Amino acid sequence: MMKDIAIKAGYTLISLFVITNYGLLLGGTMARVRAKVQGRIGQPVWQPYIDIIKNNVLRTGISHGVMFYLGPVFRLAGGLGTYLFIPAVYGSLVFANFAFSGDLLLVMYFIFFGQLGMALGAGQSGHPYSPIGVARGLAQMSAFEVPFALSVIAIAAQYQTLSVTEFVALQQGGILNWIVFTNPLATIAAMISFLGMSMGNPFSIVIAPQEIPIGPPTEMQSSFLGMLQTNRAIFNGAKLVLFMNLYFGGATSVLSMVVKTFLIYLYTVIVGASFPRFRADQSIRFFLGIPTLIGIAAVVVQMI
Amino acid sequence: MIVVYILLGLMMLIAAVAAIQMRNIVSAIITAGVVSLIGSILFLLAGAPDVAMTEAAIGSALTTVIFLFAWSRITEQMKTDKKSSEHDSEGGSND
Amino acid sequence: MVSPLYILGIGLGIAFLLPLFEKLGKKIPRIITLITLMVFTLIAVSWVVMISGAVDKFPVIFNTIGFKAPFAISLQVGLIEALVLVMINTAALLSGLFLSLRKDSHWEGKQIVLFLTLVIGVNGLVLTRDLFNLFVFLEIVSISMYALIASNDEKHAYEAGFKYLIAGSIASAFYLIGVIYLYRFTGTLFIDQIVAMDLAALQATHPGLVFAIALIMLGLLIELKPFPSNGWAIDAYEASDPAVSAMISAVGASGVVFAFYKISSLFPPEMAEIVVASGAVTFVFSQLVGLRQKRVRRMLGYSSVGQIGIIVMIIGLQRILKIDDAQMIMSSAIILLGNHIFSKAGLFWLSDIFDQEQLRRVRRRPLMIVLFGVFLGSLAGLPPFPAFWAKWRMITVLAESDKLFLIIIILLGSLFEAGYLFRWFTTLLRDESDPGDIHEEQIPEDIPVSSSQTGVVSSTRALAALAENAGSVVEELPVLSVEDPTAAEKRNPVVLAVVAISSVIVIAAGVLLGAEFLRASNELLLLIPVAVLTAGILFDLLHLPHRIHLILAMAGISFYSYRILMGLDGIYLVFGILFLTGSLIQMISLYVKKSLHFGLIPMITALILSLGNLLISTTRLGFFFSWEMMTVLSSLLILRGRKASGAGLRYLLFSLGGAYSMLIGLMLYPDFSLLLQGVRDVSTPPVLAVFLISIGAMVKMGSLGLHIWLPGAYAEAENEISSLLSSVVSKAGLFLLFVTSSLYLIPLLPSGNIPVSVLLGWIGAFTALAGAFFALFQEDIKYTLAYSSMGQVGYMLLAFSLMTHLGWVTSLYMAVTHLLFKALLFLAVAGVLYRTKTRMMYQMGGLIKRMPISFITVLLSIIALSGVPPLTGFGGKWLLYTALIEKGWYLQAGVAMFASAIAFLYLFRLIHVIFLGQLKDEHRAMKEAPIGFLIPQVVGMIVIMLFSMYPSLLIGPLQRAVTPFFSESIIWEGYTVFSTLGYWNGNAVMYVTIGVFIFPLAWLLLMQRKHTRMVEQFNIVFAAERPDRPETTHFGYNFFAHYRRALGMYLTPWATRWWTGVVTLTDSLGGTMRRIYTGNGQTYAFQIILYGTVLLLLLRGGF
Amino acid sequence: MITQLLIILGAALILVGFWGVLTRKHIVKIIISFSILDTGIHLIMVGIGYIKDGSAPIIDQEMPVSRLAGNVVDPIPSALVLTAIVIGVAVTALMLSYAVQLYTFYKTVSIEQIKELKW
Amino acid sequence: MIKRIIIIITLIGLSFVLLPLFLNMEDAERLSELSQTYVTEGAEELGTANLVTAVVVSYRGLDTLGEVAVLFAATAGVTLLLGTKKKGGSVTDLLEERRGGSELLNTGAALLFPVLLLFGAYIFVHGHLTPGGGFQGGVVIASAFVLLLFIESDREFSHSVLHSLEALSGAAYVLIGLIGLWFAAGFLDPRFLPSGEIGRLLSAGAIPLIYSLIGIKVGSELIGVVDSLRRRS
Repeated sequence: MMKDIAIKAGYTLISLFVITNYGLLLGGTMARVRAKVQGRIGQPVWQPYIDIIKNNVLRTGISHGVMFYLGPVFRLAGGLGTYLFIPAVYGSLVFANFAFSGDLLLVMYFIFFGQLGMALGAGQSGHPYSPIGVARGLAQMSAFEVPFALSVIAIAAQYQTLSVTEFVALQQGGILNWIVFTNPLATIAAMISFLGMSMGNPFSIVIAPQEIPIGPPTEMQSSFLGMLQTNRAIFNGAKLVLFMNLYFGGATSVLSMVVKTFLIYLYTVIVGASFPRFRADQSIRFFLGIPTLIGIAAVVVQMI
Repeated sequence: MIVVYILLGLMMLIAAVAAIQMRNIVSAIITAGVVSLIGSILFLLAGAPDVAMTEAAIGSALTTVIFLFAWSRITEQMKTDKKSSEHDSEGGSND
Repeated sequence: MVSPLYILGIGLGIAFLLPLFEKLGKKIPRIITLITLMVFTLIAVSWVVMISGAVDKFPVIFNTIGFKAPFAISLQVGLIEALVLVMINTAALLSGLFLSLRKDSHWEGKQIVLFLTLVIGVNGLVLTRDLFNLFVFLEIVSISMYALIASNDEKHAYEAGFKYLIAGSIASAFYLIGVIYLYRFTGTLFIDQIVAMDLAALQATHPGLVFAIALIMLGLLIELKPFPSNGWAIDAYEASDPAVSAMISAVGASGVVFAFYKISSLFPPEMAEIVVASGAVTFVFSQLVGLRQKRVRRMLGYSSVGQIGIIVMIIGLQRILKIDDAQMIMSSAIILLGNHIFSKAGLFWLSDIFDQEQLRRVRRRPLMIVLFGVFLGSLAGLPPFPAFWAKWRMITVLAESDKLFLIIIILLGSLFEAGYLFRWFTTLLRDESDPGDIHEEQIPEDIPVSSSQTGVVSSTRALAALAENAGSVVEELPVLSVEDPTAAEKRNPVVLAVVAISSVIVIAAGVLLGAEFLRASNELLLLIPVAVLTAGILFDLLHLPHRIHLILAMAGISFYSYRILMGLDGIYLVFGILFLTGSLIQMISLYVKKSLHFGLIPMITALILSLGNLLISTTRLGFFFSWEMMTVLSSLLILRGRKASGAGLRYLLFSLGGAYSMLIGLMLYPDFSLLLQGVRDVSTPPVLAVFLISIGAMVKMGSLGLHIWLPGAYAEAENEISSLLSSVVSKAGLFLLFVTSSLYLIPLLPSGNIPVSVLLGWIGAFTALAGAFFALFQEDIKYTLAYSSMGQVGYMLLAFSLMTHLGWVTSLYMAVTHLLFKALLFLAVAGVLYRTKTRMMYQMGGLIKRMPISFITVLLSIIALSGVPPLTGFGGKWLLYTALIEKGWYLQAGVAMFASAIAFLYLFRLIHVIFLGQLKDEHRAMKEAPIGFLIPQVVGMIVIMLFSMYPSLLIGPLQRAVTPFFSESIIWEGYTVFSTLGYWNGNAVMYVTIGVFIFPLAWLLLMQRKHTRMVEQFNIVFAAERPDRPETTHFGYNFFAHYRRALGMYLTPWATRWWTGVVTLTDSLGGTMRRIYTGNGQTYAFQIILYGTVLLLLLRGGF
Repeated sequence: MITQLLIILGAALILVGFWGVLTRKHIVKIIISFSILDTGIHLIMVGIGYIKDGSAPIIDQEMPVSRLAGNVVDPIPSALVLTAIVIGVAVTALMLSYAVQLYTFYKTVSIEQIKELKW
Repeated sequence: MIKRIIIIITLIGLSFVLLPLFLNMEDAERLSELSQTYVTEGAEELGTANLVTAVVVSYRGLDTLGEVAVLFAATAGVTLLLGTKKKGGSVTDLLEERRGGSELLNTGAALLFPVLLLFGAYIFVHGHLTPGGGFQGGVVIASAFVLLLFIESDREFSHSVLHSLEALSGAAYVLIGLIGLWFAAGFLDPRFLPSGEIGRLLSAGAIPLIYSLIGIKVGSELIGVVDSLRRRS
């Protein structure tokens, strides 16, 4: 029993290590890609590492209270947890993570965990700009959840399962088995909402505060900020893995995982580079418009 | 016999309509008393002398009297009202 | 046996002599009259005693002169006569006492004489069996009333009296013509002899017979003030001295009613039908017109007319129905009559006492409130008052005779009546600061996004048109004490005692009847709440220490719960624990209350017991009784709120409407028993019944479209009450659905959904969504929580209507967990409100440092409520979506998911705005909430954690409870629960969450162990100027403005508009309708003659 | 024949009475109409009591007990009319008192102007 | 005008509906069973010559008691309404205006007063023999007093006498009724006194007594009504 747990803990650490580094590198790479598209040189690929280390070694940190202190912890826990409830590589014992704890619904709801903690931490800072970002973020999140949820319902109805592992299993055996081909409507809806989820342009109003200091992390500094940056890498990875698993046949090896998630991420970057930013209410209206209709269509197709 | 009934009946009806149509209240009251009086004659003819007496005494006499008393009270008040409003010249007593 | 001739003879003799007695002393006539009335009452009582000893020997005929009827006039004493006379004479006695005891009583001389002749006349009306003699007594009664109206020496009294005279004279003329023709056709005036004749055969030889009877009927009917030819009567009720109005309404009208009953045995069926129609029309339309009425006495007049209308209807009905049914329904008429006599008299008396006192003081005068409550409740037919049982019996009989339409009429009229009566009540209870409307904060106009919100506000406000009218009731009531502020102190307490006697009579009669009705099904236990309420209110009236009271109450409830829960199993047990244990825990917080809060503890106790009674009632009556008790008590509890008058009224009306709808549904289902009994063989689904019952349940649950009452009620009630209502009482609707569904829904399942359940499902889904959205935009915490409850209960409805194993488990699971979360939230928020004294979120902030335990509670409960893992709320979501997808309700699942995302938003806002951000100056010295609030919170948190770790603890028993109805759909393997679609291991999720939480925390602690510096409150990297209006600068103000900007236009409250429309329509209908009351006596005369002509024409059409 | 005549006359008076009650504005006229209405009713009552060729139901030399049956009118309606007449005058007296008081308070005898109570 | 037409239509409708009551009502050929009994046995049973009186005072005695009560209540009502302190007009003024003088009336009235009193008493005492009875007699007595008022409109009647007469006669009436209940067959039964021979003044049991009491009561009540209605200063 203890041995099992120890082995599982070890696997988990490996899995986390991989996803963290992958997430950080992906972030760095994409920043560069974005810069190239815009005709800039851009930052080094390892810039995220630099940021995190720099933040963590800062000598002093300022705390506004317990919740402020715990906010980043919640956030990171949310990211970690989300990742850990998704099987990253199909068939791999190391990357199976804790997928046995729950199905897709668990993952979808665990995403809120980190959001909540972050928002609470930012809230306690007492900075008036933090809640602005929080409000925008939450509002936008609830909107993009709709097409995504519909899409998930559609594929769950199609495959009569909610288990992520099951989904991957059912998509094995050829590219045409991928849900992107068996259920393109659901995939389209989900991929549009993924744009919102990754908070790139045109849905970057939440991140926008980092350019001018308005937004949830306004008051965060030193280790707190470092933790948030770590989380962004992991959480990004987790989301990519989830979408890969659900719509793109999952991955049977780390390599295919890397390739697939990279491509998925690239798609958001390309879209982001070619659109201006939406206001929060515009993005809500957008998500509840066409993507939701597509999602409903996907569901209705399953009902017929 | 029947003719008497019919005649009396017609008189009664005419008196009744007259009592209702008359402008002067005192005449109307007295005419209404006449209606009752003719009625009492009819009762007598129809073999109901008790009723006839009662109608004559109560229906025509007493009722007419109390009508007149009541009306006189009202006219009395009307007079004093008119007087008082004349005294007040334009005193608006539109209560 | 005392001869009834003594009543008439001695009574008249004394009446004749009264002018002489007056010479002996001014007070002597009063005393003699009172003694006479007492003797009358005693004689009547002695009859009742005697008759109930030997029913078969009665009725007895008493002859005059020494000749048998028909040769001489005879009087009859039977059980009904005796009972009616007891009631009438008691009421007269109380009236006499009231008249002589009230402040500045001028009851003397001719007034006493006329009072006495009135009573004697009514006695004669009841006793005599001779048609012409009836006329004579009718004239005695009428003339006494005409004259008594004028005893209020005031111009309106004369006006009203004259109109009354005109109407009465026309009625007498009709009656007299009818009588003489009836004599011509039958050769007798003795009613019994005419009844014994073959009237149909007579009709053949005398075609005029039916018209003779019709004229007699018409004469009496007009005296009974049928709508619409009753303007004169209402004027009289309004203009005369309230004590006289009480006499006219209670004593005079009752006598005429009885006379009408007496001659009803002559009616051919067609005529009886016309009478029924007339009564029904009167009942409904009088109440409708009453809705619009602002002057209290006139309103009482409409109510009187309506009450008499329903009795007229019954009198007509008993001629149509089978003999058994006729007797049954007639007994209900007698009960209604008695109920009317004492309550209406009581209200008129109270309205008189109010003339002498400052109205606003009533709120602080518990005894007055109790009296008012009793009378209004009994008039409105609420349990446990006599009218409730009477209406129940009526409805049962009507249901058996398939007269659904009449049931609807009765219930509709009752609803209207409850509406305006309780509008008055709420007005009286109103606090000075209460706007009388549902309170909602104003959003400043210059924020463009708020337009839709103001739309919500304004239309809700329009909906409270009733409450608005309530405002004017106050203004119209004369407040004499403006000049004499000490008037209230000079009042005569003895007068109140008279009124109290009347109320005691009503209560006692109600309880006795209840015992009689419930004994049949062995459900006497259901009366416990009434007993508890009475005892508790006495306890409070005596100003005994409330903590002892609380402890006693809680001990009582515990004992009761113990006894009840032992006998329950399955779903019943689940709800039992939900209702009883859930509320018991919440009662702890009442301990904090420092002073006596009148009626609070008794009402809560009775409410909880009524909820418990729902579980053990086995018959329709028992269930409906407990349901109504619950409704009434909840609304009374809501009304205690300082600004709750509008909300409480709305709650009452919606709940009553729902209850009535449920009642019709129950009645439609003939062989009904409320036991949850597996599968039953039902060939034809009573879809209408299901629909109506569901409406009843959905009102209680506040489902979309029927939720209008909800926000105000939860928000404006006191905090403990809101908590109890939203977490426990709202589940009663769910219980109703469960308990009735197995009878007709389950048998149909193999063939698929019945449409109603699909409809319910959609309603549930949209309720969840709408509740969440409404909650999102509230600035007021309690409104947020109120809408949140609405949304959550929507989920339960959705899950329930799935009609699958998993669906039902989900529904129950959510019910239990919601009880936990919402109770915790309400309690925590109650603590906050208790300390901050404000409900506006933007006036709070940073409270985490002052109220950490409350913060933790709120944090835990919002995590749980929004369904975020690892807490137990997620279980509900997991079950719900699994169940929905299994069933194939994909779109509903989509809506539910959207709703839960929105729910997350408002929940976050809740915690954020209250506890985080900058602490306000005025809250700097605040303390944590009182311990009474905290104890239940800590307990609740422990339970939540337990269920989160081990979901099987909760799901397991629920599963077993549902299993008898469906086959199992989920299986357990260790800690993992598997459905056909997915799986969930609450235990593992918990450990993983703890793991991933501790890991970064440890890192942080490690990295920052020395360097983290706590800073002062305002030490933030922010500098800007502060705008003018304080609330707009608050970060929490209009928090999710984007949403409103994005979706505001879709959020126009259709339901609110619809109900606004309904209310406005009803109101304006009443308003238009009452235009027929032009005030012109001649028009009234014309209406009477027209009415008579129309009835006669109808009758002719029938031949 | 006589019954018929009395009844039709009575009915006509009743109609006249109703007409007066419904159309006259003067309260005293309305009360007069009521008393005409009453007379009409009394006529009908007496008419109904009439027996063909009957005389008064009083025993005297010409009408000994043995001849009574068949030759006298019905005493019951007569008795009823007696009562009705007295009641009629009682009501009329009360109405008139009201009329007086109404004039005192409203300063008008028109029923159309006495309508402060309504709705 | 439209209002009138509606009223006419309504009244026509009313009479149309009630036509079966008004038409084809032939003279009855014989008495109803009930009155047949009264007529054949009434005289014997009660000893009254005037059968209407028999019906009014005894067979339907309760009606009559009620009727007295009605009048009593009406008197009380009129007194309550017009009672004291309210001013009124005088009939003489009214009549003078119309006729210009009242000398004839004055003289006639003065002469008639005692005659009327006696006549009234005669009527009610002979109520069981001849047409008329308590009510008619009472009215005649009242009219005697009315005449006095015509002459002298400020005349005051003694209220205590009036009240006492009214009250005592009423109470005595009820008492006789009760005596009937105790000593004869029923309430208001006049037969506790011997019936006597038909046609005699002292016959018909207590009927003359009752009628006299009624006469006194009605008379004083009506005086009360008239008194209340006339002018007070």
